[in-house]
Amino acid sequence: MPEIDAGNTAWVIVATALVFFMTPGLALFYGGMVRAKTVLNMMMMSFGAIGIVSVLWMLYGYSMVFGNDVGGGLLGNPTEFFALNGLVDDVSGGLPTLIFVAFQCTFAVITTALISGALADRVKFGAWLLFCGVWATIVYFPVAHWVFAFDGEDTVGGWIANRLGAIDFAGGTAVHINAGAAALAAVIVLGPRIGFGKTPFRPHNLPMVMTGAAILWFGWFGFNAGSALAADGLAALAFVNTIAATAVAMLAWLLVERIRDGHSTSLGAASGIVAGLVAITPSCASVNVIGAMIIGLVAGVLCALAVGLKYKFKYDDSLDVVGVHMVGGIVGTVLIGFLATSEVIEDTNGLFYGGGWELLGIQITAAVATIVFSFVVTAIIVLVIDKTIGFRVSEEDELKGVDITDLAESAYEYTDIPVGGAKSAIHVKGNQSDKEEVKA
Amino acid sequence: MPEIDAGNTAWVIVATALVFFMTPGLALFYGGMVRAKTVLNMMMMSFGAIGIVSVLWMLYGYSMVFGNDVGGGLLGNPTEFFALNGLVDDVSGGLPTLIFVAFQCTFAVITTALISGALADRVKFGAWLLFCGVWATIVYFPVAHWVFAFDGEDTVGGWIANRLGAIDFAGGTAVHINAGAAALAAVIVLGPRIGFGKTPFRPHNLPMVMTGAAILWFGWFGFNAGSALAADGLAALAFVNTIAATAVAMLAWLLVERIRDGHSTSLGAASGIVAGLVAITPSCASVNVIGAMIIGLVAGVLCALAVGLKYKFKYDDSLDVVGVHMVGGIVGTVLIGFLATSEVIEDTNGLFYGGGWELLGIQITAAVATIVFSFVVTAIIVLVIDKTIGFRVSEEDELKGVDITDLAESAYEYTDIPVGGAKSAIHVKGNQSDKEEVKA
Amino acid sequence: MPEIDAGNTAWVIVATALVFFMTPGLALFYGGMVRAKTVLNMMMMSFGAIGIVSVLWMLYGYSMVFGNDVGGGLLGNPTEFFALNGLVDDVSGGLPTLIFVAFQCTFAVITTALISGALADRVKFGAWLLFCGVWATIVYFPVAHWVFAFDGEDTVGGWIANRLGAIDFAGGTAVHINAGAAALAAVIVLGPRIGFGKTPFRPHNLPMVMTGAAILWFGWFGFNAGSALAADGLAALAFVNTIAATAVAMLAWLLVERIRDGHSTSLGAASGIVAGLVAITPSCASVNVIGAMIIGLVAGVLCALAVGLKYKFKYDDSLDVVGVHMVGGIVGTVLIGFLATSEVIEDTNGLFYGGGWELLGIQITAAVATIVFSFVVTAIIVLVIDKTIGFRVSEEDELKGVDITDLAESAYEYTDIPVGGAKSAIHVKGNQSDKEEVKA
Amino acid sequence: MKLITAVIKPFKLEDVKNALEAFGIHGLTVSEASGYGRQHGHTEVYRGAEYTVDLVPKVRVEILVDDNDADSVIDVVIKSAQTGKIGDGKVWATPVDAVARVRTGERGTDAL
Amino acid sequence: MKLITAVIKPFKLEDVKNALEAFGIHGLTVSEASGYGRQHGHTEVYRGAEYTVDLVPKVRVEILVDDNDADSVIDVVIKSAQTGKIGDGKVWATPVDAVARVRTGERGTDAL
Amino acid sequence: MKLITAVIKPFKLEDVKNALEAFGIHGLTVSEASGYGRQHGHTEVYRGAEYTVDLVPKVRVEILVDDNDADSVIDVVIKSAQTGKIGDGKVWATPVDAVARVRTGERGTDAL
Ligand SMILES: Nc1ncnc2c1ncn2[C@@H]1O[C@H](COP(=O)(O)OP(=O)(O)O)[C@@H](O)[C@H]1O
Ligand SMILES: Nc1ncnc2c1ncn2[C@@H]1O[C@H](COP(=O)(O)OP(=O)(O)O)[C@@H](O)[C@H]1O
Ligand SMILES: Nc1ncnc2c1ncn2[C@@H]1O[C@H](COP(=O)(O)OP(=O)(O)O)[C@@H](O)[C@H]1O
Repeated sequence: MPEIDAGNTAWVIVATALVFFMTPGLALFYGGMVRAKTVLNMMMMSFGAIGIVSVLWMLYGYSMVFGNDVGGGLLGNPTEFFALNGLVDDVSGGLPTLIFVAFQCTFAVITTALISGALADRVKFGAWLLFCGVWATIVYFPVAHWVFAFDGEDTVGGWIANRLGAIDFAGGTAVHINAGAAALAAVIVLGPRIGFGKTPFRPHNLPMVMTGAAILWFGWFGFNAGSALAADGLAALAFVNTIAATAVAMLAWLLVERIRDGHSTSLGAASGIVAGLVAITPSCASVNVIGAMIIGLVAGVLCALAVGLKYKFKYDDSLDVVGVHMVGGIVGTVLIGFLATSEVIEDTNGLFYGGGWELLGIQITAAVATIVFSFVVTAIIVLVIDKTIGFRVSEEDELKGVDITDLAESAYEYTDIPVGGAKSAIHVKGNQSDKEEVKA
Repeated sequence: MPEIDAGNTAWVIVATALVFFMTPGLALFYGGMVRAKTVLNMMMMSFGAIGIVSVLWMLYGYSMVFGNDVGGGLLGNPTEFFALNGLVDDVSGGLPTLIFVAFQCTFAVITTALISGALADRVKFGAWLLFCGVWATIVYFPVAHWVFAFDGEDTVGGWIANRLGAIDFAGGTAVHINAGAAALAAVIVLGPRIGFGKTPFRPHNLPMVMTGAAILWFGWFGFNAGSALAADGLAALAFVNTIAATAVAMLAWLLVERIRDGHSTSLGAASGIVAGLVAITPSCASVNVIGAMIIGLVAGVLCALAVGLKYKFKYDDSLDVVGVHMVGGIVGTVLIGFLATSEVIEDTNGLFYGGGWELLGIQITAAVATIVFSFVVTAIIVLVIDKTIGFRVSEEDELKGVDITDLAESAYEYTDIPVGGAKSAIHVKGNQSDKEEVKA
Repeated sequence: MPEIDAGNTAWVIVATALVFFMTPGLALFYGGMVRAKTVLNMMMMSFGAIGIVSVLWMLYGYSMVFGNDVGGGLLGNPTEFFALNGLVDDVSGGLPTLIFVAFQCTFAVITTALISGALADRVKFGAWLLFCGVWATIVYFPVAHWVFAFDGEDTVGGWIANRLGAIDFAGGTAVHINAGAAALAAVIVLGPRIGFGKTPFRPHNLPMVMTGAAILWFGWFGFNAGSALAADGLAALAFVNTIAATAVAMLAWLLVERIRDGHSTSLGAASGIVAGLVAITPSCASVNVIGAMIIGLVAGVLCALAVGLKYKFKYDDSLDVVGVHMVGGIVGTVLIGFLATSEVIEDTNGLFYGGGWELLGIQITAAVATIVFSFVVTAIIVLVIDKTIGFRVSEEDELKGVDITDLAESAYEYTDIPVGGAKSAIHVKGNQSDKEEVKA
Repeated sequence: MKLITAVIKPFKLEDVKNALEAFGIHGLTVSEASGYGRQHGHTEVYRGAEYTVDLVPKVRVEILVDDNDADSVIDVVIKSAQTGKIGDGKVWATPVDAVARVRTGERGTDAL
Repeated sequence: MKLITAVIKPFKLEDVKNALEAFGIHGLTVSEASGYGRQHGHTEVYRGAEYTVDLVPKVRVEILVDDNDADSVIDVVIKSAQTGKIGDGKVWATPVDAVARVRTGERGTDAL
Repeated sequence: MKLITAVIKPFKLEDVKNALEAFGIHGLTVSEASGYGRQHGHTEVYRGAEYTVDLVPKVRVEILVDDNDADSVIDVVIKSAQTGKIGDGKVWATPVDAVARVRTGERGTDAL
């Protein structure tokens, strides 16, 4: 039996815990950005994704992604490792296979949770849970197979990783472009919040947003450096680049705001952090620190400008999933074609380091394929859910706030007056908040 | 001298930090659940436990738990490792003994802190600190010896671990059942809060509760997977099960609410998470992923129903320590008797895997012994403290809120008006908030 | 090529992530302590430090600290490792050099961020960013070289570490005394907040302060135990002492308050935690657990008393950077001269363990040198910034709250009323909040 | 002069503001409140137990108006705040003896 | 009609509500406030330094009542809010010219 | 008796309190509010898009005074709250029929 390397395993266990912690971090990041009357619903979308996607992952998701390919590099065999069958004592690459299962589980969870930012304030929690299960199954699991499943000695993996040969170290395509494209499809199908474009929908708690961004950054070290699957020089490189690119992206976003609006904001800092993290995700193991800073700079500037576009195009990507994750993911994926350097990744050079156009073409192909597949299939899923059980809450419930109407809770009750202002709740029996009102 | 294994040590160091972080996580989980006028007192109970129990642990607690048995498997020798005497260069099991000391310290701390949830809103901070010291000494240290101290080559450990031979991987009995039974004793002795059963005492900050639950989950990976004391396959198994059981428990709790009350809540999600974590604690290394999901399911459903019982029995287990930790701990401990499988744990099968009734009997014995000892001794401790220095605050202080009356602070001051509403404080000199009022 | 030790590397990677997480923890700790109208500015000072200092560190900071000495042990060669030149595959001490780069980066960041606590509520964000860059370059990088750069086989390091031979395991001088002295200089030059000494400037969110303190403690395990640069017995010792000293310091601070004011406070607990952490930083690897507890006790008591001094001396060290970090850093650095013991550190004994006065003298010299250099250079930096671009905001902006005037944001918007109370913002175009008012 | 005070449902504030604006009222003061009247005694479920909670979140709007606008403003509020379900709130008028604008010190109708 | 406004200690709200209910008042509006009067100038210790802080948290209760109930309601409030220590608060009555129920548009006593 | 209500800029509260104290007013009640008047329609930029936001944070101060102090108190407020820029706020007086001190039950001027 192959030996377990305790050092590498130690790091991957921790990395898994770190990536796991990102989804609650996302819940805070997103939760702080919505209004006080919808923060719970927002956070619950992330927690719900943890619940549903983890369970499906353990049952058949891991198998769909890392099972032997069933044809064309499109999908792994869902029954091969059903319920983690046969993996208890398995070891691969010096790691207990189960920790790899857990590591990859956290990726599936957060990718699905990311989409919720586009659907703030207006969807039913139950419909969201259904969406999570369906989307993970028919969008994420296939795409993750394409990108993350490498050919083995006698197994076949996904087409992007092996046939196309695109570089995506930690998931610029499978995670960020995928979630961003799905978010775009979902908002186009579901439509904007009431008042979109007229009211600013300001964040109700910016320290919460910043805390969320910080937890994301913290956890992202597990995401990027953990993707080395070893405590080695590659992990160290990914770590350094995850600091460098993100620091620059934050500063770049702040600078854009300063120039355009006359002042920098904390929301800009938090958004810049996420933009930088997204862009360095695919590229952290193929560029040097200067390359990382350039990626951070481009991501910070482009995403800062991109998040304004939704007002022009009139789609209510409420918390900027498209502007940050899709745009940032594309930036990172495509810039590899320019900035990859054989200094850090064997035999590979981007355009700026004397490589040819081929790598760039490959990277663009991977990005485009992900966008098209994710966009189309997500649009169909959302449409079907909406036409059957209904995805959005009623107009009146949206105005009252989906926390009270859908969860029968309200996030805050700060005053001594048991119910004061919009901060506190009327927890009514049953899920219709008007029940008691109609009996009048 | 035995060699240190750096890989295993790396993981146990981190696991220790993770478990340490759970107690502040608990402070948030509990703190968010009380009203704004008592959140600081609630959090301070956790922080106080960190202070008192850590110090006692270093002085004589470790020795009482892991010192050579003084008789009957009931207690370790308190002087053997007094003030960690002789442990500086000690190595055991490939780990520096000091990191094991620290790892186990964090268990003692959080177990004690767990009890505070039952005493929300109504006890003096000073009395609580005293309770922490006494309870850790005469309840936790003995029980931890029973369960965690394994026989060595020439040392004798605790009776539950060695004589009885119960399976408790990370502390279902010593930690959760123990804390839950203690909580039950304490609330029965001290009585309910003013208004119990009449006012709902709603959480003042649900995002805080969810954040706390997330930190608990994050830290619990250290608790469970760290209990392998190595970065190996067992740790990986514990990790996977800690995801699977918890995800299912959360979903199960949400479903119970949906069916019973017509809507799921974020408080339910947070509670379901903790219930699942508790139940998988003893069992995470003896069941497969399907077993873990079943444990999560049972824990989620039973705990969701159990937390309602306090209203029937009229004991004010304010934040559901009994309903979640005692019930969840029993679920996890007892289900091992059904679900343990030789697939993951050598030569051991529960009833469902063709094992006999013996294991089940052993597990039940361990649970019952812990409950009885903890309940009786805790009741005496609480009674004595109450009759001597007094455990509860005065009725008027309870109504005003124990933050302002006991800590002379208030948690929040959000407005520009230096003191506005119940959120802000009258920090009076001395600890009687009425001093200035009586001079009228 | 030297071999990488995966176990040690695993721990240092994680330790780096933990220390990184401390700066957002600091942002919460500080942010909760200011009023609601300045919390974002407070947090942004920490985030800004992450941005600026990380970038400079990668470019030339690492080289200034760990490059070969350019003369007198005062400074490393800034060009040697410019942009981490040549470090990609480098390995030293069994670690990939890049992870050491990242580990030390997080130290530079937090040291700079610490200073912001002294400047609460009254400085321009832009000026702060400039200060970060200049201060890191001409104060931190040199001092870190003095203390952290050890002589190599054919390289020369800093004078405090090698010529003087002071013991500073994790940065009592370079980090805490340095930041504390800088804070003192800055507040003396910039002057107090409007209302200082008349209004208490109470914390607006104490649970946030406590959360920050908890994250700091959590991260500090990486800071102290990570400074062993290995997963070994030294790391374990540092870990245990980081629990013991801090627990005692928290209890000591609470006791001082109880005796002096009649009640303990949560702010006291949080402050005591930080005081203990600071004091054990330099000393965690040279004292035993009893020594650690004594250091915690002294730090807890002295810092609790020290933070009151600012009212006597009339300098507005707003969030007690001097009273906690400078005083605590001195306590830890100097007590090594008394409490170091050959039980834990080879051939070294403090006065209480039969060592001579020499060690004490060395420790005091290191502390004094740091204070003098940091104080003088920082005073000049602050003065120059203030006289050129201006460091403080206008009086009216300070009264209105620097969040709204400088960032055009406000932290909280809890009510359903889009702008209610001081919690919410007038986000005006441009950075003058009065623009629209003057057009009247 | 009169002070019109309205206690309304929070999510109707936007409509009321717009209606007043349309009517020609260009100043008002808003604050948080809660209350009950006939909309008394919801059943709330918390952790499986039922409670009666009486206070419901409201928003208070205050508008200083000329005497002869008072009635119409009350009507405007009623129309724009109405959902027809209980809990829609109250609006009332109280006499005002004097009004001043802080910025200029102007008094009376000019101060509005 | 009269508007009775009471500024009371927060932890007395429950008692006041119950007393009003018992008296037959079935509607009121509550909001947060703070204030000072004789209960002025606590000494507060913060970080070892002493300060005088004047504002104390209060709750404001507003009750629209018929003219002839006004005095009794004031009495009910006084009795139920009293602790006998300073800072118990004030209660006052102001005249109301008109009241309307938003839901129905009813005016006057019917609107209560 | 009169009730003086002032809606002022939050950062002026301290000045107003001090001025009233100096004038001899030893009791008041404060609460949060927001509002607009001429200070209407800021342009706010959020994520690069522009919005008009109307409500601005204010603080409401209420002071019960003897009839003959009413005018002077209004003047005191105006002077101490004034910045001269728009949005300084309003101050108004309403008649009060009865006042009582909760602690003692005293009525009228004695209750102040
Ligand atoms: N007598 C009263 N005095 C003061 N406020 C009242 C009174 N009655 C009702 N209110 C306020 O009006 C709101 C709505 O009143 P309610 O009776 O529930 O609805 P409706 O007027 O539609 O019958 C209450 O929440 C409360 O704030
Ligand atoms: N002149 C006043 N105008 C408005 N409110 C007042 C006035 N005096 C007192 N109050 C309010 O009444 C509360 C209690 O008054 P205080 O004088 O402290 O107590 P007591 O009435 O028992 O002597 C104050 O906190 C304040 O909110
Ligand atoms: N008609 C009104 N009724 C009630 N409050 C008003 C009215 N007009 C103005 N206010 C209050 O006064 C504040 C300042 O008014 P504004 O017109 O902006 O300034 P100014 O009085 O200096 O011209 C507003 O924010 C609002 O709270």
